[in-house]
Formats: sequence, structure tokens, C-alpha cells
Amino acid sequence: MNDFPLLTLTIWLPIIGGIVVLASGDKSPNLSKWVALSFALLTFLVSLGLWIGFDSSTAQMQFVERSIWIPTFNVEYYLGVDGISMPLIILTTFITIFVIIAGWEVITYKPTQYMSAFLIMNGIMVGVFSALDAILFYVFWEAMLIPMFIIIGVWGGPNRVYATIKFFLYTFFGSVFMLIALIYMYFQADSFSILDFHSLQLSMTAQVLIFIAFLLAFAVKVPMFPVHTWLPDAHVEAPTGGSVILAAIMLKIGGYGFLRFSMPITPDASASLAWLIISLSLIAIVYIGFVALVQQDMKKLIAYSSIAHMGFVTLGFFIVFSIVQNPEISSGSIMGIEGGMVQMISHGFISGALFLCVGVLYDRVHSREIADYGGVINTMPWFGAFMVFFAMANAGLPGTSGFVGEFMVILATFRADFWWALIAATTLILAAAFTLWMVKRVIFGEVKNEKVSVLKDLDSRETLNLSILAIVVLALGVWPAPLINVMHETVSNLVTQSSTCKLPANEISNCVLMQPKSIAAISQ
Amino acid sequence: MQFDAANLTTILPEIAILVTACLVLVVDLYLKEQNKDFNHKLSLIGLIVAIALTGVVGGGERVLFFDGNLVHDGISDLLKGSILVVSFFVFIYVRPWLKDRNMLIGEFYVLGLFAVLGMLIMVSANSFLTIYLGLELQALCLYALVAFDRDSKKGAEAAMKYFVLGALGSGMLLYGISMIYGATGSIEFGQVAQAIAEKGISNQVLVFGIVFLVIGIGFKFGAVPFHMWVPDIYEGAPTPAVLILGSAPKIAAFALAIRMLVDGLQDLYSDWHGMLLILAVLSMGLGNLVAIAQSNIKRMLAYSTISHVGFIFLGLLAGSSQGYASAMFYTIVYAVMAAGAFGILLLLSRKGFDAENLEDLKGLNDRDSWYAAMMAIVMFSMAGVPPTVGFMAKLLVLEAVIRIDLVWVALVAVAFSIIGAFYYLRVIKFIYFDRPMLNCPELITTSSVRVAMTVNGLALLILGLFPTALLSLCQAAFV
Amino acid sequence: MIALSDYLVFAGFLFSIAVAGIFINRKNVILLLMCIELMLLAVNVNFIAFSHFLSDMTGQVFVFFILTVAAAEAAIGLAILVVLFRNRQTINVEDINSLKG
Amino acid sequence: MGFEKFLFYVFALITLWASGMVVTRRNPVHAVLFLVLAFVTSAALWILLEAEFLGIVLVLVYVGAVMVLFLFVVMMLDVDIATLRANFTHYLPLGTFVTVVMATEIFLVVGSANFGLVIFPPPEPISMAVDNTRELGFLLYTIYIYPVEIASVILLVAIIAAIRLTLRQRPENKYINPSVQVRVERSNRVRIVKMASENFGITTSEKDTLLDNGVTK
Amino acid sequence: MENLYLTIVLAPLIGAIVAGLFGSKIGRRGAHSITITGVAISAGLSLWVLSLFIWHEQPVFNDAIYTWMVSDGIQFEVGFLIDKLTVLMMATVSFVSLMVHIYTIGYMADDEHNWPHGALTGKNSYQRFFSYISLFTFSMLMLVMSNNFMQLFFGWEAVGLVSYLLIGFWSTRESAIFANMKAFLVNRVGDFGFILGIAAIAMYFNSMDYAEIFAQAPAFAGTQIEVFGGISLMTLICVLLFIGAMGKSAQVPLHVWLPDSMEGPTPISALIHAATMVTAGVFMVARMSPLYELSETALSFILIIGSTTAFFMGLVGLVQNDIKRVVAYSTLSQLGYMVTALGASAYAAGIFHLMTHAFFKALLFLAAGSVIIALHHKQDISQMGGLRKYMPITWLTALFGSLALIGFPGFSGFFSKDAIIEAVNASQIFGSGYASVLLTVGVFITALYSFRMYFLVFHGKERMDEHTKHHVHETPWVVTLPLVFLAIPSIFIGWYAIEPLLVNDWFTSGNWMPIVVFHEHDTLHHLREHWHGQAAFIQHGVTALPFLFAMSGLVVAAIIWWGMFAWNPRIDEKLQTLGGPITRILQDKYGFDDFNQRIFAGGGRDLGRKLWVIGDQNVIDGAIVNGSAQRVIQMAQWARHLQTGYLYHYAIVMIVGLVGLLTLFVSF
Repeated sequence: MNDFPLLTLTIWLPIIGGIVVLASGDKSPNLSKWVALSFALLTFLVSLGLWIGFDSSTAQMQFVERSIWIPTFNVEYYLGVDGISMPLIILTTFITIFVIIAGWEVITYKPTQYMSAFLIMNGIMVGVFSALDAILFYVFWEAMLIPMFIIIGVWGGPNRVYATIKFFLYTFFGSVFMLIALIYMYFQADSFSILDFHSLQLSMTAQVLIFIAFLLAFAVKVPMFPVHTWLPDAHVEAPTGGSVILAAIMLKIGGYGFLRFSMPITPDASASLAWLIISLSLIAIVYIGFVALVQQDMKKLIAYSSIAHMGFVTLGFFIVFSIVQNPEISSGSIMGIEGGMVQMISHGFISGALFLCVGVLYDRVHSREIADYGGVINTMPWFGAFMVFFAMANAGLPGTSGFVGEFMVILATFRADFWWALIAATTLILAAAFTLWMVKRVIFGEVKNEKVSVLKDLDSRETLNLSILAIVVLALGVWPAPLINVMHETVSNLVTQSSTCKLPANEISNCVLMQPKSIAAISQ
Repeated sequence: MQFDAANLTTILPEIAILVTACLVLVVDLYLKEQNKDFNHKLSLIGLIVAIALTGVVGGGERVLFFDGNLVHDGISDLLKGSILVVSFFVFIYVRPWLKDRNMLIGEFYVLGLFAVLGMLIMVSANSFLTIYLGLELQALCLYALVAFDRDSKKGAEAAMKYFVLGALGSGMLLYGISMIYGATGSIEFGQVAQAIAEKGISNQVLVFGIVFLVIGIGFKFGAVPFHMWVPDIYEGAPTPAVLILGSAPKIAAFALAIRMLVDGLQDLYSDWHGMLLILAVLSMGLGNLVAIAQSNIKRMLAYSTISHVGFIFLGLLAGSSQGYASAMFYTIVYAVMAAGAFGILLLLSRKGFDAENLEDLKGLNDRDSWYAAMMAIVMFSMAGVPPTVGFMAKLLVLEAVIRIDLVWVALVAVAFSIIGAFYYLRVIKFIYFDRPMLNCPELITTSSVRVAMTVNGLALLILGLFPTALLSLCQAAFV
Repeated sequence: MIALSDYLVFAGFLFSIAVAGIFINRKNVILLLMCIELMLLAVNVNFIAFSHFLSDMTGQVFVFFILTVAAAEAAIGLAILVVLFRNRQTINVEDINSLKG
Repeated sequence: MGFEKFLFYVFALITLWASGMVVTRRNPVHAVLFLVLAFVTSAALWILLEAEFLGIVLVLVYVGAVMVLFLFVVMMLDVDIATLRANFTHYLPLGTFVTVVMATEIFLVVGSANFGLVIFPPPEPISMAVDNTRELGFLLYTIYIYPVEIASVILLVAIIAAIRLTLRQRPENKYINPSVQVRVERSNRVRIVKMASENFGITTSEKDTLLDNGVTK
Repeated sequence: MENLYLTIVLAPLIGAIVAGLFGSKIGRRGAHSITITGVAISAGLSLWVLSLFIWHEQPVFNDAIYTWMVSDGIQFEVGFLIDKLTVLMMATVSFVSLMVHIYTIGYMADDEHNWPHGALTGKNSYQRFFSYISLFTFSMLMLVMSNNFMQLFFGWEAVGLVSYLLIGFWSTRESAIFANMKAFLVNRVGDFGFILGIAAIAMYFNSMDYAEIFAQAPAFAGTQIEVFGGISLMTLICVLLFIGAMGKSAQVPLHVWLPDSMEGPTPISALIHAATMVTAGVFMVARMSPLYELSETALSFILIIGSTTAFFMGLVGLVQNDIKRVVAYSTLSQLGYMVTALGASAYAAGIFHLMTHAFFKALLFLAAGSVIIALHHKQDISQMGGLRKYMPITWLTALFGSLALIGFPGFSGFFSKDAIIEAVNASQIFGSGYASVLLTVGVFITALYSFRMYFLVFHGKERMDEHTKHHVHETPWVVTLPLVFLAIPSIFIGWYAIEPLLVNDWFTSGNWMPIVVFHEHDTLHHLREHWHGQAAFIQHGVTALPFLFAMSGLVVAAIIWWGMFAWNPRIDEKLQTLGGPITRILQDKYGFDDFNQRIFAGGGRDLGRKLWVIGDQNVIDGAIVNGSAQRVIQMAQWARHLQTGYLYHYAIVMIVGLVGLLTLFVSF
């Protein structure tokens, strides 16, 4: 199985599809829509092969493909997945299907370009998750901006230009410094392979600088507290599909970056700066929670809630360091990271679904203002049901996937510090508050205006979309074990890496993490 | 002493161009208005022949010809090839524009071809004399081309400025050459290098001379503070002229730098390294900054040129063969990008109307989505966004400077490239996000142009995905 | 005896004067051209002096070519000047600033 | 101080003075004339340096051709001196400063420290047998053949460019085109039409034919 | 047995899913029949299991159904722990639920009238309602049958969700959808503490499983942790968990949601907000008795909170005129009684009262509901009266209910409440004195407001308008039957249950003790030692203080709202004006609601707005992001002026550059 270039296929199939669709032009949009959809489905099926063929008993990279790309700097075309990236890849291919379907009738201006943009996007994002060569990763990482930039800019709302340029520059700003860091490490490791970076000895200063460079890149993507302002704008202006991809996958790429780069490559720096990340995450949870409370625009509200939820992700990741530094705590680090991962996956589905819901309303009324709605459930009972369901999932109701991640992260955080856990747990109240208040104003109540009174309930296409997502959210909430098992080995290995001191011999004295010897204790 | 025919075989491409030029010059007299197209065809054929000949005579060891006035090595082969290819595309692009304004006359092609000839000479020059003559040949043609549209006020003004400043620049260059000559007693790079090596460490006079040389180089490249001509000329000159002088001559300028600084004065690296550093930082900064404030796209591209020059210098000042190779890669790539960008502008122009302002790009996606895509690729490539080759080029030069531990320079560079990304994005904004202005006519374009533009645009993509071929050529040139 | 330095200093001053000319002349383009000619003259003096003292003809050869080129340059320069004048009825440098910013 | 040295100083000073005049005169004609003076004196200096050929060439080619061209242009574009009244005091401080700095720097570099008689002793005067011109020519047509070719191209370009830029037929002023005159034919000039005789009751067909013959009633 | 228990849980769920998703297809009949079957199955099975435990020494079942996930060595499972405590709850829950299901058929029969014209939500509301209450039954069973904290929390929140849906059932009523959001949020405040408690447990016990945790608990008795400047671990855990219970069981100050929750249809007020869900907290604490026994601080905390709730909420009941709110406040106060019992370590008594209360309070609610139906959804008791002769069954059952509530000797409430009061009197821990006083006086209050309502509703002359009076009649059998079925246990269950539950250590015997009471906390020993049968208990009861209070309350109520009311119908208002400030305090419920509205809701929104406008818009975006962009553009605008267009300037720049480079690099 592993000799078959499954990853390459998963990456390039949609891209080729996108080009095909693009080439087909707007002459017969319907045909090209079907082509696009079939490519998306095909990609998803192919990516399922990853899940099937995946061996969850090892932390090794799997489905590895490795061939020289640019010999002079031995940059390689080096792909592979482990328990962290594989679920994210499947999430990507899965979500793309709904995006394609969601844009089916809604997009009238150059639909084929729309579809192909998303297909190409799909491939690129899979590439980001599966690249094991730093340059390859960076290429995908940046290339991702192009289609998104176009999508928001062309099919976006009235203020789209500002939003999309802001989005592009923000992210570009973050990532260029990462590039410098990567090149720097290339001279240390004499290779761009990420795995070689992992086993690289770096002095504390170097680590800190590299960590900051990474932080800039990933924090913007996640987005973390002070650099989050691009997200609401981008979300509000983006077309439904764009918002879905943004929330469901793009943000995850930031989190993924932390796991793949920051933590294993610069463990000591991460350990000594964990307080920063953790406090930023906590700020994100509370601050953003309050900000979300007062949003007048549904998409903005959901966008802010995404930021808060991603705060949980980063919290879960970096709590590791304060746990492993504390000898009398036996375990918890793994749970933190796994919680973060689950949170990412589930948030992918939930926020995606919520944006689809908003899209459903927007397509009918062409307004995202909460004030323009009210009593929607009277005319769209089924839609109302879905909306309430996903809202509850967003508020982290047990039984939905939204609960699992938060639960694990809070449990893990408590081990690190009571007060952190206390602050983190406020999300139970805040998330419920802003979500339900929106539901109350939009879904419940008496029919607000005649626009609402003439609304049509979901058509079959939308129903299909939402119900599939609902099933997934429910399934993950009722039985997350499969997901956890897939990533378990990888995560424990990651914990080992990121809790092992990588300082050179001369600095080993001031190293807060454990010496390479006594690892066994942690990763059981 | 007897004359060796091998001398002539090496310069076959030059000869081909020369012959073509003369042919065009003569044939043009006997052509009626309606079939002036023949000039066009003839020049293209000449270029193709030249390209072919470059391939034929190319390769092999580094050999001197004409008693050391001319060198034939990897650098010359590669640069000649790229100059010719770029010019080939350029000539294809300019045709419709000239046709619309029935300027499809012999002189244009003659001057263009002579300019190419000048670049070829520079590329393979091995003595200050040859390189200076090549430079002047190219420069004179370009002066004339800028003023080619005799009735355009802006054209005349641009030509005037270009000429005066150009003459000033070459005057300084000459002064520097004279100093080097005085200090080393020779004008042939090899002997100069030898003399310096014997003299040992750099002495005052040499550095003094180098300053002037660097100024000459800086001027040809258009590096700050010797950039002042660039924006005005780009804006004022007729777009075809800009296309010609904005693309290939950068390669020639690169040759100028390599020949003089590396072939001749490599030992004084420690001296000119600093000068280039200053020019590089200034160029990246000012170029990117001022480009933001432009509404005239030709002018904007002029400033973007300046910023790119900064990046090219980064590669040069690394001083390693690695760095030179990356700079070379960057230069060639830049020439291709520039050709594409101005080519699109030519497309958008029509009789009595030149596409000059960003607004003229509005809704290009609606007018012709294919050209829009190509322009988008060019812009992203200029901004250095993967997977386009622009990113690879930037990556290489950054790699080169970080290799010599100038991390701060790399940081400055990327910081400015963020600023730079903004105005490239703005162009794409006009292409994709805006709807075309009312009553803007269909694009009139020929199949040949479409093919050329497609090749041009996709090349940026392909080179970005598979840079190895070109890159290894560049590196082979500097072993 | 006349030292090489004397010639070079002379040339240097000539060069400086030319530069100064470019500086202080805000009016007439033709004068700019003349300054450039002066500059080239200075360069030529340099070359010839060097070639004399190095007793090496190369310098003179170089000068020969400089003269050629300078002549050609002058021709083209003046041609451009003529075009300019035809278009704008002036060669006043201060009037020629429609391209800026 | 020897006679040579005296000559050197005389000519050098004249040259500098003349060039100073060139850059300060407002009247272009005067400027050109001063430039000519500068060229002539420096030609003399070159001859001091045993570069007779170049000295002569400078006078003949430059003074004889280029400067005349300058004069011609100056005259042609009848620039009225009035508008060229200068107020060049504005940039004078900066200008002088920069120039002085540059001059001193050049002086410091090319001064006798680097190029004094110690380092560069004056070469043996060349014997009368050696012909500067012949040597030059020899070099040009052997070692420097390639540059010579390039130079020729440059001159060609100069010609083409100059013509292209300046030569233009104005539509407004009429001029005779001999080739057209020669190629004229009889048919272009006279046309003979058949006139029908005066008779009434013409058939329509005849009328047609008449009309065909261009007769108008 | 596992499958049996699974059936008990899943039967209602299936019913809920079918009725919920395919309600429109199967229609009303289909919906209620399938759900009722489902609940009936689980009710029957639960009763059967109960009987097994009573008479056949059924072994305790404690096993996992499936592994939810394993992370960091902690097993998160879904499983059941079936012991005496659980079966009791199961039986109560499923039985009451069954009754409510049946009752609902009648109550929701004409639900269309509650919806605005053309609202699609009203179309299948009947089926939806059934699906909700079945779903609730499922969640509640999951809660009580869970054998680990994760699942407990699941049920905990699931019932919260259903209650949210049901309170806001009539989603077009502004008050309803306000109330349900309020309920959910206030509950979330409780869960906030609850989840932290769970986290603490996970940290120190590395397990979620009750059995393991209880086994390890004593080892941690002495553990101190440095939160709040040093506090016993057990106290922290117990208090945090109890905060959750405060939310669920509506204890001061988290009680504010319960009265508003009366916006929901009456059946669910009976089922969720009286009988079952609100008692989840009580059950939880009883379940965690092995932990609570380890922390007296926590117990005192519980004691004080509980007694406060019991007394002061009862007072508020006096001034309410909405029939359902009166019952709601009595529920609050009764919950207070239960919680106080827990605080006094009389867990058994608490559970006992929980059970009896479930029956008679459900009965009262349903009776109220029946009245409401009869009066076409009028709920103001000042507009009722004299219904005795119109609806005899309702009247009688309501009377029994009220007697049980005030603890009239022989009625079930009497046994449980007296047991509690005695236990509290016997308790020695901090706050017990305060508690016993409040509880005893509380008895008087209870009697007062219950019978105020009773007399105003069923006696006196009819005060409703003619139209209504004309139509008023006894409700159909589907309504009255449940009343009867609930009345029976309300009367007798106490008599039968007290002996096994409190005296014969049903809970605290056997190798697996559902409830653990340390000897020094055993406040029921007095009762046990002096036990001579129910009759003797009653005898002893009628001589005790509580009885006197109850009777006096009853009498006073009769005098005022029956006697005096006859000649002056406005007596009620008079008294309330007489009360003056006290009445006002009571009427605005001690100002809790205003406080929350102003401080938490309002304050939260203001804070959010400030953070958004100042933090996000002005500082981050305005100053930093767009600000820097502005700077750059300004610089660009300035820099472009360097390009003056004058040739000589260009030349100057070049030459200055030349000189600059010379001076920099040439060493003179």
C-alpha cells in the first residue's frame, strides 16, 4: 500500500481537477459544476485510503514519498503523514465537498472559476499538511493565500477588497519571517527536512528567535489574540464557502504548525515562553468571548467564537510545557495536545456548519445582521433545528464533538494550574452566552419582518449538507475514541520530543526540560 | 600575426543579429506601407537564427578570443541565450502596438536589434574597452528608441533625461576605468585581476576607481541613488521602448557587474561588497515604498524594478559563486517577468490609447480571463509568492545572504517585500475584483501574442515548480 | 619634470568643473551636453597621461574609441535635443518636468 | 622649471579657465566657443604627452565636427538668451560644497602620493623613429579589431538614430516628388468623352449610353 | 442484565428520535403511542429491577458499555452503576415521566392555540413535545445510571438542554425564550464549577470511575492544595461539584432560573422542574457521599445554602398570584429541605424526601395544570375560586398533594420532612443551628402558602369571568388518571418507605454501600434508635414543634383566605399592602433578578462593547494594523516628492551619491 503515491494523488488530483474546470470555462457551467463535485468526491475517497491504510500503532511517518526536488539545496519533494496530519487531511477533503455543494446555485458570477479555486485550494491545503520538507511546506503554505485572496476578493461582500488585502498581508507578514528561520536552520541541519530539524541542537538564543519567527507565522494563522483582527473582516466579507474553508481548515494550519514546528524544533524556547502563549490563549478565550457577545453581524460573531475556540487549541498545546516541567504531575500533557487536536477537528466541522447555516440565511435575505432576523424557526423549522443543534455544539454541549476537546483541555489545564483552568472554564458560560443569545434573536421569537415571513425552508441540497455534518458532529461527540487512537502514538512521541532538552552541551545546565535520558517517565 | 577564424565562429550569434539588422535596414526601403510586416518577420527569424547559433557555438571551456577582448564561457552562453529569447518575446509583443500606430517601420527593428547586439557584446566582453563599447551601443539605441515617437512630448523629455543622465553615468564609469587602468596598467579583466593579485591588497586608487565603476553599474541597473532616470523613462517612453529597455538590458547590466567586479576585481570583494550593500538596501526600501504611491502602472513597475534590483544586488554582494548564480537566476527571471508585465500593458493599449493607469486594468478578468490569469501569475511572481518562480528567486538570494551571516539584511529584505506585496496585490485587485469600465472595447490580440504570453506566463509557473534546470545552468556558469 | 600626478590633478579639476557645471546650470540642456563633453575630456586626459607614463599604447587606443563614441553620442544627443525643442519649443531645463513623482 | 613644464601650466590653466567659462556663460554660443578653446589647449597637452595623433584628431574631429554641430544646433534652436538669465545662486552653496569635496578627494587620491615622480618616473622620450600614429593604427587593426567593428556599428546607429529622430517631411510644406512626376501617364491628365449630336426623341437605351458617356443634360 | 439496563435507557431515546424526526409522518397518535410505549417499557423494567433489589438481593451492576476514549491513561467510558440508590431514582423518574406522558395527551391536545397563525413550528408541536420529554427521560436515566463523572456530566448537560428546549417550547413568546436562555446560562454557571470539580478529580484520582475514586478517596482526606491559600483538596472538589448542584437544583443564589422556567408547558414543569431534573443535584451529592463525608466544610456550606433556600424562597411563595409560580417557589423551598438534609449527612433522608416530593409535587403541578386547562390557560389565582364543585377529582387530589406537602401526619411528606428536621437538629456541624431554626419555621411558611393557594383556587366564590365559568368542567381522564396515580403514592409511599430507607439502612448496608455516612456524621441514628414503627413516629410527630407550625399555618391560611375572604375578596391585596416594604422585597424576590440583569447581563455586554470598540477597533486595528499601513503610505507620498522631475536634481543626486560613496569607502 505504502509504495502507491497516495499523498501525491490526494494533492494533485484536485489541483488538476481545478485546472480542468478552469479550462472548461463558463460555457457550460452546470457540467463543470458536476465535474468539480466529482473531483472533490474522488479526492475525498482517495484520502480515505489514508485512514484505511494508516497504522496507528506507530509514530513514524507513513505513506512517505521522497524524491529530490532542488538538488543544490537538497530541497526535496518529501511527503508523509502521521497521526496529527492525517485527520486534518481528511477533514480538508471532506469539507471541500460541502463547499462545492454550497456554492452550487448561489454563485452566479463565473461559477467555474469559483469551483476551481476551491479545488486547487483543497490540493494545496492537503499539501501543507503532508509536506515534510520545510521549503515544500512553505510553498504550499504561501500558495494557499492565492486562491483564498481571489475567492474573497471576487465573490466577497461590499468591503471585500479591504478584507482580502488585509488577510493576505497579515498572513504574508507572519510567514516571511518563518522563511528566514527555515533558511537559517537549513544551514544548521544542512537539509530542509522537517524531521532533521526535529533532531537539531540549537542554542537558547537561536531557539528563541526561531520560536518567535514561527510564532509570528502561526499566531497570525490561528489566529491568536493580538493578531486576530483579520479574521472577522475576512469572514464577514468572504462568500459562504470561503468562510467555511477559512474557519474549518485554514485556522487549523496554524495549530498544525505549532505541533509540527514550534514545539518539537524549539522545545526549550517553547518551554520558557509557554507562559506567553498560554496567557494569550486565555486572553483570547475571555476577551474574545466578551467581544463576540456584542456582535451585530452573525458571521462576525461566529468568527470571534472561532478565535475563542482556537484559543483552547493553543492552550491545550502549550500547557504541555508547564506540565512536563512539574515533576509531581504524572501525566496530562498528552491529554492537552490530544484535546487541542480534537478541538481543531471538531471546530472544523462545527464552525463550517455554522457558516453554512448563515449562508443559507444570507442567500435568502442577503443580510447577515442579526437585527434583520427573528422568529426564523416559524418559517424554517428544519433550519432552526439544525441551527440550534450546531449552536449547542458550538457551546460545547456533551454528546457533540464540541465538548470533547474543551473537556480534555480543561482537564489538562487544571493539572498545570487551577486558575488557568478556572479562566478557561469560563468559556462554558461565555460560549453559551453569545451563541444562545444569537440563536434567541435570530431563530426564536415572533416573525420579525415580512422578509422572514416569506422564507422557504431548506431545500434538499442544504438539508443534505447540514445533516451529514450534524451526523459527524454527533458521532465524534458520542464516540471520539477512533480519532484519539489514531493520533495517540504520534502525540505521545511529540510530547517526548518537545519535553526533551535540545540545548547544546555547553548550555545544558540552564535547561528546564529533562535531559535526553529520563524521557520514559513522560510518554507512557 | 595571423587571424584565427575561430574568432568569428564564436561571435556567430552577434554576426547573425548584425546581418539581420542590416538586412532590415535595407529591405525596409523597398517595402510598401502595407507589407511592412516583413520587417517583423525578418527580425524574428534573425533572432531565432541567433538563438540557434548560440546553442551551436555554446558550451565548452572558457576561452579568450580577439586577443583577449572577448571571452566565451558559461556565463556568456547562458546570458546570451536568455537575452535573445527575452528579446524574441519582446518583439512579438510590440508588433500590434506599432501596427496600430503604423510605426511598423524598419528603424525600430534596426535599433532594437542593435540594442540586442550591444547587450550580446557586453555579455561576452573581456576588457573594459569592449564592455564600454557594448554598453554605449546598447545605450545609444535605447536613447533613440525612447524618443522614437517623435510627436510625443513625454517621449522627448524622457529621452532627454535618459540621455543626459546616461552620458553622465558612462562618463563616471570611464573615469573609474581610467583609474583602474592607471593602477593596473591594463584594461583586460584577466590581466587586471592578475595585476591586483600581484600588487596584493587593495590600494586607495583601486577603491577610488571601483566607486566609479559601481556607480556605472548602479546606473545601468537603476539602483538607488542612481535610479532617478528609471521612473521618468518608464513613464515617458512609448511602451514598446519600455518593454525593450525594461527586460533584457537588466541581464546585460548583470553581465556588466559580473564581468567588471567578478572577472576583474574579485580580489577587492571586501571593498565593493559594502557599496553594493548600501545600494541594495536603499533600492529595496525606496523602490517598494514609492511604488505604493503610484497610480501610473508603468511608473509603478519602474519602482518595482528598482526594488528587484536591490534583491539582485543581495545575490551579488554575497560574493560567493552561489550568490552570483542566485543573482543571475533572479535577473533572468526578472527579465521574463518584466516582459510579461509590459506585454500585457501593450495588449491593453490600442490606437490612440496607451494603458498607463491602474484603472486601465479594471475587469481584465471579464474581458479576457486568460490574459488576466497570466497577469496575475506575473504579479504574484513579482511579489514572490510561491509557487511562482519569483519566490524561488527571492529564496535563493535570501539563502545567499544568510549564508554570509547577513541575517539582518535578509530581514530587511523580507520586511520590504511585505510592503511590496501590497501594490502587486492592488494590480490583481483591479484585474479580478473590479468590473470593466463602460464602453471599453474588446481586446484585440493576435494568436502569436496569445501563444507568446501563455508561454511567458506559464514559464513563471513551471520554473517555480521545477527551478532545477535553470538553476543548475546558472550554477554551472560559476564553477 | 611634469609628474603624472600633475596631469591627473588637472584632469580631476576638469572633471570637477564639469560636475559643477551640471550642478549650477539650471537652464540650458545644451550646456549639460557640453559639461559631459568636458567630463569626457578629463577622462581622456587621464587615459593619455597614464598611457604615456606606463608607456603603453592601450590608453591611447581607449581614448580613440572614447572620441568615436563621444561623437556618436553628441550626434544622438543633439538629435534628441532637436526633437525636444520641436515638441516643446524650449530646451529650458526648468520647463521639462512633466514626468515626476 | 623647464619649458615643457611652463607649457603644461599655461595650457592647463587656459583649459581650466575656459571650461570654467563654459559652465558659467549663459549664452550658449559663448559657451561653445569656450569649449572649443578648452579642447584646443588640451589637444596641446596631449601632444606634450606624445599622443600626437589623438591631439590632431581631437582638433580635427572634435573641434572641426562636433563643436560645429553644437554651434549649428544652438543657432538652429534660436534660444533667446533672455529666458536663460540664470539665478544659479540657489543651489550654489550645495553645488560648490559637493564639488569642492569631490575635487579635494580626487586631489588626495591622484596627488603625488600615488602618482608622483617617485612611483611613476617619466618614461624615456620616444625616438623620432617610432610613429605614434602607425603604432596606434597597427594596434587598432590587429588586437583591437573587434572593438573597431563595434565602433563602426555605433557610428551606424548614430547615423540611423539621428536621421530617424530629426528627418521628417512636414505635410504642410509642398514639395515636388520627381518619381511621381516621371511616372505620370496621359490618362491621368486628359479624358475624352463622346458627345451625342443634338437630336430629340432619344430612346431610353440611347439615353443610358449617353449617360454612360458622362454627358449631362 | 446489561441488555436490560440498556433497554431501560434506550427505549425512551428511540421513542424520542422517531417522534422527533418523523413526527409529521406518524402523526399525533403515532407519536404519543410510541413515546409512551418507550417510557412505559423503561418504567416497567425499572420497577421490576427495583423489586428485584428489594426482595431478591439483586447484585450491584457496575460495568462499562463501551470505551468513550482513552487519553493519557485515563479511561473515559460509558457505563452503568446500578445499585439501590440508582434503582430508586430510576423507578421514580420513569414512573413520574410515564404519568406526565399520559397527562400530556390531554394537556397538549389543543396546542395549536398557543401558536401564532401560520407558524410552521406549531404544526407538529404535539409530536415535538412528546419527543422532547422522551429525550428528557433518556437523559435523566443516563444521569442517574452513570458509573462515571464523564457520563454524569453528559446527562447533567443533556437534561439542561432538554429543559432549555422545553422552557422555550412556545418559542414565539418573548418571555419563554428569555426564560430558557436564562435557565441554560444559570445552569452553565453551575456546570462551570462542576467541570472544574471533575477536572480536580481527574487530576488526583486519574480516573473517572466512581468505584475507583471512592476507593481512593480516603487516602486524599488530608491532602492540602495551595489554591485559595491552602485548602483541603476534598473541600475544593466537593464545593466545586456542589456549585454544579446549586445550578441544577436551583439553590440560592443560582435559583433565579426556576421560577421563570414556569414559562414552559405545565407537564414539564411537573416532570423536569419539580420531580426529576431539579433533584439531580440532590442525587449527585448523595451519590458522592463518600467524598462529601471527607469534608465538613463542604457539608456546612451545603447546609447553610440549603436551609437559606428552604426558608426564604418559601416566603416569596406567599406573594405570588400565578398558580404555577406558587408551586415553583414551594419546589424551591422543598429542594432546600433536601439539600439541607444532605448537608446534615442525612443523605438517605434527602433521597427519601426527593422521592416523596417527586410524587406530590408532580401531583400538585399536574393538578394546577388541570385547573389551567379548565380555565383556558388562565393562571392567576386571584381570578379563580370555588372550583371544588366543578372539578372534584382535581380538587381532591390537589388537597392530598397539599397535605403531603405541608407534612400532614400520615402523608408521605410528613415522614420525609420530619426525618430531615430531626436529622438537622441532630447535626453537630457548623451552621446546623441556623439550619434547624429556618427549617422548622419553614414548615409554617410552607403550610401558609400551600393552603393560601388551595383555598383561593378551590374554595370561596368563583371570581373568574362569566365566559370561563360557563365552560369550566372536570378535565378528561387522560388528565385525571395521572392525578389519581400520583395521589396514591403521595399519600402512602412515606408510610411504606421510611422504614426500609431510613431505619433499616437500605442504602448503607451490604458490601457495596451507595451512601457512605461516617459515624460522627450519622444524624439519623437517633431516629433509628427510637424507632417503634410508623404509628409511633406519627404520635411522636404530632407532639413535635414542626407539626404545630404546620397546623397553625394551615389554620391561619384557612382563616384568612377562606373565612375572611368570604366577606372581603380584597383581603389579599390588603395584607400585601400591610406587609409594606417586606412585601416589596418579597415581590421583587430579594432583587436577585435585577442584580443579575444589571451586573452580569448588562455589565457583560458593556464590557464586551468596550473591548470590541477600544481593544479591537481602535487599538489593534486602528492604531497598529491600519495605522502602520497609513504611516507607510504617508512615507511613500513623501518619498515620491524626491522625484522632482528636474534633470539637474537627478544629476545632483547621482553626484551626491558618488561623493557619498567616495567619502565612505576610500580611505584618505
